[in-house]
Amino acid sequence: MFKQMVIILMTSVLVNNYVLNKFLGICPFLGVSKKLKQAAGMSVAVIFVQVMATAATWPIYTFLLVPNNLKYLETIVFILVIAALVQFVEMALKKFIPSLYKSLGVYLPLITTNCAVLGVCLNNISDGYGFAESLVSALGCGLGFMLAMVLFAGVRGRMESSDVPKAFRGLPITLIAASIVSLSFYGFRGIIDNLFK
Amino acid sequence: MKTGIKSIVVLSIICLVSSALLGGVNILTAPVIEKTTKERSEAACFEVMPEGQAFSEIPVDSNLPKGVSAIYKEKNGTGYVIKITTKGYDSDLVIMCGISRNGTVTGTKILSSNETPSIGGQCAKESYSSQYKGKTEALDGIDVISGATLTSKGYYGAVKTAFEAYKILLKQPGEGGTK
Amino acid sequence: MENKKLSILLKGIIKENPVLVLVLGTCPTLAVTTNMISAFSMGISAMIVLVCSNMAISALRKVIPDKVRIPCFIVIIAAFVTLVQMLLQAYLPNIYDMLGVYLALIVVNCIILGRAEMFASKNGVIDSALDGVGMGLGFTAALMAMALIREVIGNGSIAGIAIPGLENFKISLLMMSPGGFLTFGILMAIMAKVTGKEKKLDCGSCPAASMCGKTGEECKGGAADV
Amino acid sequence: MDKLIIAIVILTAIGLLCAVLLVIAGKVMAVPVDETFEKVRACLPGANCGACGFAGCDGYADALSKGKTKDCALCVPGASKVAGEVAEVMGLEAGNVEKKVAFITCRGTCENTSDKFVYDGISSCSAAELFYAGPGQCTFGCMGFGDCAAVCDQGAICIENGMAHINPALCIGCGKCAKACPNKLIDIIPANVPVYVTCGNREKGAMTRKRCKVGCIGCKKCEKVCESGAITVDNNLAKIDYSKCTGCGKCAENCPSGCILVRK
Repeated sequence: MFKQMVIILMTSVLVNNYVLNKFLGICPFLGVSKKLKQAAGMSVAVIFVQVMATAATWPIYTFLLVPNNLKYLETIVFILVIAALVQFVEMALKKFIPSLYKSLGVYLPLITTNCAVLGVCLNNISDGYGFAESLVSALGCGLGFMLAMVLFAGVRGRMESSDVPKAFRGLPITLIAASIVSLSFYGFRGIIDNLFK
Repeated sequence: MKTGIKSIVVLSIICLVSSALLGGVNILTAPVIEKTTKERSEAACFEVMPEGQAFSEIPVDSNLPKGVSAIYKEKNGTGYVIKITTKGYDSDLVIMCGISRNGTVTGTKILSSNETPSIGGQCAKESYSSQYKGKTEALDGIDVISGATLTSKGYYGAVKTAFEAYKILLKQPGEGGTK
Repeated sequence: MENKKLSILLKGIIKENPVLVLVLGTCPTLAVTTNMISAFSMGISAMIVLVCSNMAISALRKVIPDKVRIPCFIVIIAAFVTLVQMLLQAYLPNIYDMLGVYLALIVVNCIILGRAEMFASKNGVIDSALDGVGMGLGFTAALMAMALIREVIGNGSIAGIAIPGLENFKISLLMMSPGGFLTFGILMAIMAKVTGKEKKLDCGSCPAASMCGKTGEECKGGAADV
Repeated sequence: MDKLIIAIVILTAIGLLCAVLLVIAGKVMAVPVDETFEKVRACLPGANCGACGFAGCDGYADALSKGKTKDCALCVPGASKVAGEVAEVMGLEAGNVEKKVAFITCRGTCENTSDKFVYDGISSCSAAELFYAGPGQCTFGCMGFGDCAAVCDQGAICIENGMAHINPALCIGCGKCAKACPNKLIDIIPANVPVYVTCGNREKGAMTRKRCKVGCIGCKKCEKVCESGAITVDNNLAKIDYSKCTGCGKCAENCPSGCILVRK
């Protein structure tokens, strides 16, 4: 059972990285990865919300929607819960831990429109994971997001001091750098299968 | 306090209206969706087991291997069509595999897989899946496409699980058992 | 009055193209553009949802209190997305399969919520509808452009029909995820070149910027070009 | 028919629950928020796309209302319309007190100078400085590893084209960058000064000419031509005494290497 968990965690961080392979959560990935501090803060907030969202949406789905076969309501219920959750967490942070809110909470409104959060909840359902497994997969996806964000903040930092053709300055060169980083992630494919053979 | 109540009322009304709208549309479209999904799986079954006449879906119970997602029993007992979802190279690979009464593969077909088209896609080509036809459970002599090892291994593994499920199905009381 | 309406419509397509200029809605742009049909269907379904939700939101904009603004917007958008999802699943099942999870992700597509907050919550119903159509067309155009490049070069086919000559010239990288970033980056660069908006030597990159009084406007022949 | 009712009941129940939760949370956790933040946040589009470099519109509005940044034109989707509104709400357009601004006395971009070796060590100016005074041909010049940018919390300095550039609109003249620069290239000078020297090289003219196209070669032409004696050349480098400078711009005209610039 534990091995299964580790496989899920590793695949969602390295092999099926939500940002670089499944293209979920690209808007914040491009927007907020300019500085390392912002990128790390954003990723911690994303991990936090993803795990909370999965913990909230999975039971609603299995105990509320499936018995009355309301599977089609899944999207609307999930996103409603996520939006309310994010707003609630933001208020709670602002009230009880203002210091954490200063560094972390500011990213929370950005997360409601983040495809990765809803993507994780929907994929957990379609993959048919149990509760523990979907929590682990949400954590894995968040860590994958953090890995991609922090890695990419470094890449962008180095790109600042390089001489880039005029038309490519700004976002285009960032995207091309992202494609190379995403290509490098293909290297991890073989690891998972052979590691757990 | 007034805006507080107002926000509760507004959000609930919006939820109410949208759920009514969705519920209504669902009632209209549910039968259509039923019909199309049934037709599509039926077509897939025929493709995999050409000589079958009609198929009925039987529930997937727990003792079957994990990858099995659906089973269709051919009416007059010429065999089973088993739908397997496995972890392919990129994401899950859905394969239909028909196994006839005497335990040989009548045909296999990839239902959906967003594999890398040029490498993984070759498994979907007729040349690859046809080599499985007529093979018994031992699946000897199946070559793995060079370069697409992960996908063809996935394919191979899927057919293997289909056979395991097939054996368990045969042991079930309702079954006449193979000759 | 007439050209104002037209300008809202045209603005969305080129000047403020949601994907290439405002850089919103990048998730489906990279994910679904591996073939023309799915790109087109994603563009059109996103446009339908965008137009309907823009109209609904701008109709209700005075009623929705600020405390629950985002949840209300999102429920309206999600309702329309589920509607489109059900209709597609019932009547066009193979397109539904092709779009997969990305159809459901139109709900969190930054364009729709972005336009809802940016435009619909501040303007009238007709303007919002026009803006929705404009943005939708711009989005579909960008998706089709991406899909054209990726499919022709990556898979040697257009909308699934193989082009005879390209059989063995396929660069399958473009069909994989790195190709998405690459094509999007190159398209952005071309777009920047065409609209002349590429990061000219604006004040940020001019070494003497700290002294030159003309910050913000274009510096023609300033210290940087000397 | 009952399926429809169940659907309605469930979704409305969840909606109700969320709304009640949010309203109560709003009441219980009310935190006083200053109203300039609200006003500025109202003009921002709310797309939360992060293009302004801050984390969403709230982050930008917060930075603006707290005076962390003065630049009203950072909102890309909002474009000029929003910039105008924000400036008017923040009342920024009004002229402010004589502003001090940081200025980099170097123009060693990739076009004007080049590196003498490829440096792949720790990417920070102070580290590169220890290794043969940095990779640049001109050892007095800007290495572009961004020590100043890292320390500037206004985000006014960006590293482009191999060199640091300071955006005066953002710079509040705090001087942190001047301390961070190992080559001491950054001076803090009054913002409206008309003439300035963009070089820090104190080597002999011939050496400077070899290292950089726009370096000061210490030819003293500017010193001869300046009536008010504001500009003096010591150690092969022109220096301007801003108290005496009348801004006539004669020195810039006859500077052979064009390293003295006049703001029009």
